[in-house]
Amino acid sequence: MTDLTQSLFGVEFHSPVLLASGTCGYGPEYADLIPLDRIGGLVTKAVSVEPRVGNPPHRVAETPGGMINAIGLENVGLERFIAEKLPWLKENLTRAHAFVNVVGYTSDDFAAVVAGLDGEEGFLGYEINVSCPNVKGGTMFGTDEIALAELVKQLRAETQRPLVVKLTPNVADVGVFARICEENGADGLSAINTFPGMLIDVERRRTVIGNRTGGVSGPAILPMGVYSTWRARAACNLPIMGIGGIRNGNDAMQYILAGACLVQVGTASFVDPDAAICVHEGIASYLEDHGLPTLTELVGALENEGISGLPS
Amino acid sequence: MTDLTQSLFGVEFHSPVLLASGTCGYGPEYADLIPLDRIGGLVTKAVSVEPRVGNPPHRVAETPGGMINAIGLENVGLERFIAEKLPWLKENLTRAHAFVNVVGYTSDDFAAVVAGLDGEEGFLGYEINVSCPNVKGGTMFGTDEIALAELVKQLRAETQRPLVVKLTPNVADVGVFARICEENGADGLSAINTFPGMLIDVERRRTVIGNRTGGVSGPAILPMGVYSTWRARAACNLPIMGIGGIRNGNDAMQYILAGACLVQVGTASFVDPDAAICVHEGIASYLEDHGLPTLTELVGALENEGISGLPS
Amino acid sequence: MLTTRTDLHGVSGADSRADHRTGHRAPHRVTPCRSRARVTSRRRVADDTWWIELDSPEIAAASQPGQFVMFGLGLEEPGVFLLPRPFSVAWRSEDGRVGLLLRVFGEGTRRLARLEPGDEALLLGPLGRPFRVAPGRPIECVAGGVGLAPFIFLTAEATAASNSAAGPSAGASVRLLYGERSERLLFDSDLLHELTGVTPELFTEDGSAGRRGFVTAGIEDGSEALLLACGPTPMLHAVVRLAAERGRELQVSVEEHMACGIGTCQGCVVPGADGSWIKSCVEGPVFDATELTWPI
Amino acid sequence: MLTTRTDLHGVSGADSRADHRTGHRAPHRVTPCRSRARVTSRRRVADDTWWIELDSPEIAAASQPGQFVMFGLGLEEPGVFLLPRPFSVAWRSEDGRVGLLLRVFGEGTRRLARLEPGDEALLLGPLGRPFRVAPGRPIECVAGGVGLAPFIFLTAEATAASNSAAGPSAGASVRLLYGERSERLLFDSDLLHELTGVTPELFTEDGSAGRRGFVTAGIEDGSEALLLACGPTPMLHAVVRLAAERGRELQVSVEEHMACGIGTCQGCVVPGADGSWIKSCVEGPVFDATELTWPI
Ligand SMILES: Cc1cc2nc3c(=O)[nH]c(=O)nc-3n(C[C@H](O)[C@H](O)[C@H](O)COP(=O)(O)OP(=O)(O)OC[C@H]3O[C@@H](n4cnc5c(N)ncnc54)[C@H](O)[C@@H]3O)c2cc1C
Ligand SMILES: Cc1cc2nc3c(=O)[nH]c(=O)nc-3n(C[C@H](O)[C@H](O)[C@H](O)COP(=O)(O)OP(=O)(O)OC[C@H]3O[C@@H](n4cnc5c(N)ncnc54)[C@H](O)[C@@H]3O)c2cc1C
Ligand SMILES: Cc1cc2nc3c(=O)[nH]c(=O)nc-3n(C[C@H](O)[C@H](O)[C@H](O)COP(=O)(O)O)c2cc1C
Ligand SMILES: Cc1cc2nc3c(=O)[nH]c(=O)nc-3n(C[C@H](O)[C@H](O)[C@H](O)COP(=O)(O)O)c2cc1C
Ligand code: FES
Ligand code: FES
Repeated sequence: MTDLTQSLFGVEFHSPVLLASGTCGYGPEYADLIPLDRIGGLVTKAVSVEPRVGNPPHRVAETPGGMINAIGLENVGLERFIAEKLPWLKENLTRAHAFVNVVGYTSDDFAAVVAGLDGEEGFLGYEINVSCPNVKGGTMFGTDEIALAELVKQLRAETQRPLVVKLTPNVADVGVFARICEENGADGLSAINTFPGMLIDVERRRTVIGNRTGGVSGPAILPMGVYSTWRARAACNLPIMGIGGIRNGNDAMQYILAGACLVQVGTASFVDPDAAICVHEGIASYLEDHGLPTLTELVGALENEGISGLPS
Repeated sequence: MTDLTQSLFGVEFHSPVLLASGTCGYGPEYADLIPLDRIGGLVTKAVSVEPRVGNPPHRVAETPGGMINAIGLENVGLERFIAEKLPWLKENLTRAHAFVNVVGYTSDDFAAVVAGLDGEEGFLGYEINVSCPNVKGGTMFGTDEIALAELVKQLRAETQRPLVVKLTPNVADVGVFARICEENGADGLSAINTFPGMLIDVERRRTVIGNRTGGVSGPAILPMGVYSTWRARAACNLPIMGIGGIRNGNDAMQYILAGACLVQVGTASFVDPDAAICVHEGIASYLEDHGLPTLTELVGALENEGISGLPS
Repeated sequence: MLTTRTDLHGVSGADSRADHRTGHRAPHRVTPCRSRARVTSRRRVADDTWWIELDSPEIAAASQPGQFVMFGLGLEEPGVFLLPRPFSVAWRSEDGRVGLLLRVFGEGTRRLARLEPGDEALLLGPLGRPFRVAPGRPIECVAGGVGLAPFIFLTAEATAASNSAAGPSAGASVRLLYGERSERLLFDSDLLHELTGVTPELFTEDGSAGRRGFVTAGIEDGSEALLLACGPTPMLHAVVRLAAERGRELQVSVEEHMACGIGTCQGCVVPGADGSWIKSCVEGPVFDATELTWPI
Repeated sequence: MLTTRTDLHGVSGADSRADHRTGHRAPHRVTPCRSRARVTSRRRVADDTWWIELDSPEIAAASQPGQFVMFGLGLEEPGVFLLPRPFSVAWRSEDGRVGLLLRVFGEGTRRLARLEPGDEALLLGPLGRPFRVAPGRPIECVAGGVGLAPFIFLTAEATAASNSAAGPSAGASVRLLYGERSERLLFDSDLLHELTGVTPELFTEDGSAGRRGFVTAGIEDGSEALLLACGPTPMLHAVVRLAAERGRELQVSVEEHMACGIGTCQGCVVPGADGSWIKSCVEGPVFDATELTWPI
């Protein structure tokens, strides 16, 4: 039997597969559909200090090989998250771990969420979302080296819990931002969030998405996510959660070989709620088929790593 | 009858559709397959001062909803381009216009190509490729504001011909780079080049692409291209060639409504060599179906442009 | 593996949606079923319009009129990525088939319309809040286009109920008004009668069949029947206006883009009467007209 | 609309490819045809392996053994994006059908294998440089796996030619060695004989049919026949080594990922003997072994 267990962020992850932020709510809906404790965990929808109403419809639409969304980080806000959502996570997750996805307009906003949550139970750590393309200033921290460094430093001071920063691919070099996170005390990285995109209804001559622009996710961005993971891995030593377009074990193994130790499944769950379970099983089969007892040795294990790749 | 003619770059484009750089060679192969003079023109494969051998195979592979390539800007170099390729363009294109896609490692490299070509016949202008993710330093100029400004200024001094800069989407804000091009004398923009990506063969544990990383193109990037076009349009007044994932009239109209006056068809031509013709015809049908006599009034004509898009 | 809890959504109208402690709406909780369903038949019932039956006993058993399914191809189809699309449950059979009425609009419906008998699809459902009709209450259904779908189910169930009750008022309690742009889009009327036992009052905008004009013209003056409406947004607006003018109680089934269908993505919001955004997949798709904001 | 210029690529081996003025290779120019082709039949000929015939008179007429087509679905298929894939022309009929031998490897071939009779596909071809065989020259074909495809075409044409020539040496001039991993992958031998008139010498790695071992074991010692090889890379390497050792003339058909198939994308390069990259779609897929660099 293969064992997918890894020790990460001070705990055991018995599966490398998590549900991605914004695609699994705060947990209960998927618990009706899949046994959450069979996967590694989930990342909640973004939580901000104040409740947010979000963007007008349409908020989602399909794009070639993927989808676009502009939810606008609608969420119940810190207070109600603690009162109404955290208790469910605490009571219902046993082996699965929860990360809380955190957003804010200012670094103090982020810090307030972390400070407000830190004494609570029901979750493992934070995924700091500096990479949402669907709100004004949503990627500000994710594309500004100095602002990101300050933010990570400030949050590090607020908590001992795992602090994972979710990167945006929307920069010249993800590696630079990965390194900044490491240098300022982050414990891990998530790569990647969505790409800014626009879809136009040519009959109505309007953008399909109410917010006009949105974030593109799904299989379409798989190669960009694998690339970003590989860049981040080359630039720093933090554990990485690979995200973007993962539908099956093969997709997940690409991220793992590129350097991710965990993976997150987002859009694919909309196509099939069983997606995360299939990804988990696909990874397990890969190990079995190749006679590999553990996952750890595969993380970043590209055979042509280091080969120059230039013609003779 | 609808008329798709537009006056741009000092000439008439009787069709807004061009073949994208790197996907149509230097012209002759497609001339065997489609009547090139029915479309607006083509952009040649990149030309550098010296010949380049390019990257090792595999150089292309399919990705979800698109493809990845790392040709490595293989090309015959300036001298042989003038001797062997330009004459064909001069003799065979009547109504269609050619842009020469120009690359270089240094700004002097770029300038040498422009200077070397400027006295020749057979092409209309230049598309300056500061956005190739498949060679070391390929996007250097496209992601560095100061370097880009200097480059555009230097090239402007070399030529009176249309000078179009091809942007990379791989930056925090395409608009910033669009404005830099305008301020430094460019005549137009092309948006966008490919996204850096990676594909891994999990059986062999190697990257599929010999160069390891490549550029992702095709339908998968359509919403990102439309978005970049819209951003560039908002940031400056230059005419824009919209590129990325265009397969049909609907896709092209999205770019046009977002602000492009011309569009380029790349990957789709691989799937069907008739793609550019179909795109042309699709745009014509759109105008006819909507009783619109000319294309110009549709450029950037989004109805919800300027609407805040925020919930009540 | 998964149990469906039909008891949670009664047809009594009694399910309380406002959580008065927090002042916030509690979503309508159903436990949907993920069902790999084989297409058992497909027939063309009008221009670009198909009647598709799939074998899905769990969903057939648990569904109520007004609920919907997410209908897609799953992740296995080579070279295809398709988000599932929402479709009203339009019918069910005792032997576990679910009927869907599908009209081709764009890429997604074009692909789904190609499914042939024997092909497998992925269904998730039943989802959302159904129509809420107190037993015995007369109803008037206003269907525009494929908005007919939930009313096929509803009228079929009503006919079955009144047949088994066999009371004297049976048959009088359900009116079905059905409008289309033109005759060539009208659902095959023989099949419709076969499925529902009801003969609809037909309207076409161009007068090519039934009465000429909008379906709303058929809404009875002075009736006290509960109005139920499903169809394109302009039609819904017209019905809402008319119901408000005449003081009629109205439930509408709304359409918004959806990704998950189960309340997690927050993609499907519609404007609530209090100015908030409401998730139509879990709190709808059927709303009391007064729960939402409508343009005046 | 498009004319095919079969005269440009003779079987005479005389087409000069090196442009001596510049010292650079001039690509083999063929004018391919874009053909919306209907699948006329599909049959399973081995595990995961299909014989597909398509109606494409232009391509059938212009093709020569060793040439290939780009085989895809075009841009119309809803929800599907698929680059076309290269396939050897494996057969042609007088009435304009083209036969392809397709084995499922990944997503693309999985999708293409689903095409059913009546479905439309898009073919671009014929493409590339064919095998070059001087008239009357004896040949020995070495086929590994679906590398059999071009040799079905070649042997069928040779049989037809020798039948019409009806000379005494007819039939003796073509040997076909065909290897597979195992019997269940072997092309249906009745169909193969029906198509080609030739009975291949079979090899399987596991000995489940024919001789046990690699197909290269069948290459005749001391023969002067022209060697032609098509198959997986390790097999090609073995044949190249053997031909070099024995001083045999060898043409190989190579496989590299392709996007355009017509020489524009520069995606399909293989290493030339002079260290340069050569586009296999226009200068190949058939090369003299000496034109390329091989691992030692
Ligand atoms: C609760 C509910 C029940 C429905 N029941 C039926 C039914 O019984 N029969 C029927 O034919 N149609 C029904 N629809 C509408 C059907 O879902 C749409 O026609 C379909 O989603 C359009 O997809 P497309 O790809 O063909 O169209 P496109 O316009 O190409 O779709 C583009 C994007 O918009 C979304 N979209 C477009 N129109 C709609 C719409 N009206 N509703 C939701 N999303 C949309 C798609 O999901 C996709 O993401 C229902 C919709 C809802 C919300
Ligand atoms: C000139 C030529 C002739 C061929 N003739 C035949 C034939 O007659 N019968 C047959 O079954 N196969 C033939 N092949 C191989 C066939 O093209 C591949 O099996 C097919 O492209 C694999 O696609 P896939 O999506 O199933 O595989 P995947 O491995 O999923 O493909 C991933 C990517 O790699 C490319 N790729 C993978 N393997 C190959 C390959 N061997 N050659 C080219 N591209 C590849 C695909 O195009 C795609 O971009 C031929 C290849 C060439 C170059
Ligand atoms: C509907 C939707 C909502 C999302 N909301 C969030 C969010 O609140 N916070 C966040 O960090 N990422 C959010 N994301 C991004 C995903 O977590 C993930 O990074 C992205 O979708 C790429 O993964 P995928 O291709 O598997 O979906 C959202 C994505 C979708 C599709
Ligand atoms: C095989 C290949 C080669 C390319 N070569 C070049 C190039 O030399 N110069 C350039 O500016 N862009 C090059 N591109 C990018 C395209 O011109 C275009 O910007 C991109 O592919 C997006 O358009 P598409 O989705 O329609 O293909 C290349 C793209 C492909 C697929
Ligand atoms: S469709 Fe996802 S919340 Fe309603
Ligand atoms: S496949 Fe494009 S050049 Fe050969």
